Amino acid sequence: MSLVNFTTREITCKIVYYGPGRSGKTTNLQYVYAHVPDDRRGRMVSLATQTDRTLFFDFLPLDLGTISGFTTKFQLYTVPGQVYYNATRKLVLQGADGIVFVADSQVRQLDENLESLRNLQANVLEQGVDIRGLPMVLQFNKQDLPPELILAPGELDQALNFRGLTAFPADALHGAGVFETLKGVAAEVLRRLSQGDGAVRRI
Amino acid sequence: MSTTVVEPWAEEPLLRYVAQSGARLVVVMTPSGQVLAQHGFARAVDLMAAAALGAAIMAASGALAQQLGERAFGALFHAGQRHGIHLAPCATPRGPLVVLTVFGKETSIGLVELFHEEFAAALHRAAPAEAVRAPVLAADFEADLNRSLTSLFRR
Amino acid sequence: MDLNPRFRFDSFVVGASNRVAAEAARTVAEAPGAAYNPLLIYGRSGLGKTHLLQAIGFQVQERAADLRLEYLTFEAFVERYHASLAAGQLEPFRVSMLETGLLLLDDLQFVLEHPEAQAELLWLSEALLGAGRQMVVACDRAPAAIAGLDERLISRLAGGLVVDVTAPDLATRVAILERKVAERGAGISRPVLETVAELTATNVRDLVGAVNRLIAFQAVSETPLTSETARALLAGEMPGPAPGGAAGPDAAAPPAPAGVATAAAGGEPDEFAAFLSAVSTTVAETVDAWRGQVGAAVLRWQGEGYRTRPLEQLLLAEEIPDVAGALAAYGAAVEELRRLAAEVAAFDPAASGHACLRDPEHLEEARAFAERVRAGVEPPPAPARGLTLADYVRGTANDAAVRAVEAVVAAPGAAYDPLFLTGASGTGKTHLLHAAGNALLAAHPGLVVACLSTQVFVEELAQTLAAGRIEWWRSRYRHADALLLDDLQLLAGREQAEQELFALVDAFAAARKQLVLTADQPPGQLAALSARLKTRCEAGLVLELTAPDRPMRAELVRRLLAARDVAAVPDAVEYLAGRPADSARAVQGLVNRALARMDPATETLTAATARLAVEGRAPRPSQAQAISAPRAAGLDPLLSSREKVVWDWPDIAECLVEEWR
Amino acid sequence: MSDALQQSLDRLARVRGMRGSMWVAAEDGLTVAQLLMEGVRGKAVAALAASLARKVSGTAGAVGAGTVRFVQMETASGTLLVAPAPPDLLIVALADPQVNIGLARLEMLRAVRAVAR
Repeated sequence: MSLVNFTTREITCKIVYYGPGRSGKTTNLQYVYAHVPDDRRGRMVSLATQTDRTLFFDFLPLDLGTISGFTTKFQLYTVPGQVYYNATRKLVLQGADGIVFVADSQVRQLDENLESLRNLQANVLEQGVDIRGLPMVLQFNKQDLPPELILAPGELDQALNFRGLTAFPADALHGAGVFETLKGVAAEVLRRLSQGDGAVRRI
Repeated sequence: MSTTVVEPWAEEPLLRYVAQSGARLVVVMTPSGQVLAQHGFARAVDLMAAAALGAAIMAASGALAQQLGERAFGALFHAGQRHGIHLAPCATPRGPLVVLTVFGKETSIGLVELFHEEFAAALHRAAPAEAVRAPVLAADFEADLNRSLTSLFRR
Repeated sequence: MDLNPRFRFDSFVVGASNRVAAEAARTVAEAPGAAYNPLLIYGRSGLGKTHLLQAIGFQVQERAADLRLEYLTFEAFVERYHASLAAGQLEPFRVSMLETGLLLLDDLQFVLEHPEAQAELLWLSEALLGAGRQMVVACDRAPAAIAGLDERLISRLAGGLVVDVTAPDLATRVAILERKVAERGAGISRPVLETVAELTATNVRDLVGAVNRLIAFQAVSETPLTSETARALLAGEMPGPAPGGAAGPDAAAPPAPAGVATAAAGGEPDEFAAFLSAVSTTVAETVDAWRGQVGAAVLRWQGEGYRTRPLEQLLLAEEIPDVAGALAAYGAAVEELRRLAAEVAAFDPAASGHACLRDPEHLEEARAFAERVRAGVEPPPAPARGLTLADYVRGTANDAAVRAVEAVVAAPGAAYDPLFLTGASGTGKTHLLHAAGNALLAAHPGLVVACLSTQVFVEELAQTLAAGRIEWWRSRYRHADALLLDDLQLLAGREQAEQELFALVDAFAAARKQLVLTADQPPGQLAALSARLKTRCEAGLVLELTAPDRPMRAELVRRLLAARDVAAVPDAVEYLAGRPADSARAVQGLVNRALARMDPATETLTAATARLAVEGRAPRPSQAQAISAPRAAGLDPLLSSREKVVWDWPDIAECLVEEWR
Repeated sequence: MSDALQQSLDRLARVRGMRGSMWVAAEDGLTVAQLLMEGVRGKAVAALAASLARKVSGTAGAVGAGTVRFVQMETASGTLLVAPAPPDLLIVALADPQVNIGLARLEMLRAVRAVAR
């Protein structure tokens, strides 16, 4: 996906919310959808099962208007978390400009988090993309649960944050940390853009 | 080529459908990709991918239909070099199902379409209407998906 | 520095507080240099001084595009001054500054921090004002109020018109707000603007800041802004954003947004507003990052004394230009300029500072200039090809010298530098010198070897002095890799030539380039040389070529006869070798006389005919032989040697010129 | 093209006893154009006719009899007539047992020639 198109003066970012099943990826999008003025968001498409498990992806287009002369659009995707749906998960990753890894802070979900991180690495590699070059942030979700059930951000950081990414504790259900995470990944994506190839990818 | 089913009532209609339509692969699944019956798959992994992708395609085209204000699409047909794919929903008392059919040059989409209608009608008749399946609890949703897989390949 | 396209006269809101300054600026823009020169505008920061300065720049640029305009803050001026000092390019920096048609100098008050740059500014302003170039200066206080400012600079800068700008009154402030809101295409009612005008501090920059916040807020909240919301907004506390990253467990309930204007529909807009502004700043930084890049490049290249107009144009582009491409192209152009400058410097050091070598925009000009300089220099005179080491007769008389020459040829500049050969005329010094030159050329192809007699050296010098191209002449010889100079004794009385030669010898010694000199006496006894040149000559190796001994003379005779393919009886050779001859040339004379009496093709030379020819009455040489054969031995050998005779007498006048100087 | 097909079906329908006529894509067995009376399951006829045609031409090829020009299948309750129109069309007719076969065959072959140009 092209990031900045200088001829049509457009910036489009594809942000994919990745993570183990039921870690709150779709919840993130639903909170964003609920808190963005109507004129700034498109319809949210949710390809889910009857039991609201994401089957293929949820999709939320955001239009941030004109910034410094550039029409800026964000496209937020979530992937199905279940291992079962790995085939469709891979498809959603194609052309992602930035990744939000939504980790489930619950202690009993630590293995699923690790498994999902490995799965992300494998799927990204399969597309010939070097994960180190991919802008990414971590979100330690469900921090609102009682402390004995969850790991503190510090512990999660130790367990999951191998690449020293920025991490945001959050409670997506009630919205805490949702926009901060989005702000964080947007900054990473745009910063990578200016460092990356200086001349900014041209179409 | 083995034909296995999770629930026995589906076996007889599936066998007739495979014979009539000359299909190479058939998957009968729920819209969430849970497989109820299959024909032609040797490995669970291939079946899982096919089921997930088939369900995803149905979901995607369903969403597209919504955008266009259509109720739902009938059958989807992809013509390939060596294979054709036929993907169509079919309503049963047990809830909506999705049938994925892969066929080669030895048959034609016309025949597959024709016999799919008969197969859908047969499934509708054969499906027991007894208690609609217990709603799958969030926690064991994945377990439920995998259970059907193991039963398909255990025999 | 670049001009901000938004700062123009038509976007400058004129009010009672700045009417005079605006008028003065407009007149200066219409006729730079004619009315108030220099124009000095002072007043507290944020009141539109920079706006006026750049507006003048813009209008002048539109009217007279070719007039070279320079907008600089004093700090930028100092930075450029220091950079050029560091890069040793002060001269080009001054030259480029002098070409400025209109100098717009902002923030003069920073002169306090850089007193050393005052002198430079004084020099520049005197030069520019002297040349009638327009200067406009902005400062945050009256010049007299700047402590420690040099008196002459104050009088110079205050010499034109001094005007001040004061804080805009209420009416002007509202007008400014309306203009800004209109510019941004946002709809904010007049009463709201009035409240803002009352509230905000008095300078324009704060007003614009307030407007931006209003517009940003208006963009996200559904209900149009009212005076109250504006008052609250500007009273300093923004509506509390959703708690940031550190949302601990206590963030259970969604944060009720503090402050005002919770939009009715769609939950709290503040979170999105905060997100939107954060992303906006990141995008702005990223997208505009290129402007910083180009700005840095401009400063760097100007510091190194190069013109940066093509890069400055980039900054004005509305469209985001292809930055990397432009910078790369500019860099390549500078690289070529550097190469050309280095090349030119080799030929003519002074020319390498030429302006056209400083302007990447006109590469053709620079290339043509370099070509012209390169063409101006022919290589110095080369050794005579005919005289080679091979046919040089070696013997005890010159063995040491020849071995020294071979050492020199093997390692020019390393062994004996300079090598000084002395010996009576005709002992083969010249032949050996040219032979050494040719051997050097053979051993080191591409080497530039200058080999000439002092006679030619002196004449050339006279000509170049007359033509005033002494610099070019000097670099021509300095460019040579080895200098072989014959008959140094001819320098006698040529004081100018002696000085030039010393400078050349000095340069060659410094550059460890090979020098081979010859004279008929050792350096010590040469009256022509100054003491310092004598020491230089003695610094290397001084060798004497003595008269050829008997075996050498025999060998010489055999060589000469063979050269003329004359068969000769051995005792004829012995006889000729036995004759007294103090130099190779004398032996040559004997042989020629011997051959004169016989027809070389048919007869063989016998001792008898040789004796008859040498001792008997010299037969009258036939017309043909006279021309080729040297005249009877009695004449001064100098005249009879082919190398020594000057075939074209220089115009007497030129020599006189030198004497009369 | 389509109205040419439709006209050929109209002419064929005028033959007495004809219950339905259609153009079928030989490869897919899908209907291209049709003129059917009530109660005729067009989709089934098209698919089966195409399948039949493919099998018959397979057999003809196997016995080296060259390309098939016309297939006639008489059954107790009716007659199925199929005429391939290379490269990828078939014209199919469904009629009562006592239909005038000759006339129907003539019309179908004329239709095939019209389409072939």
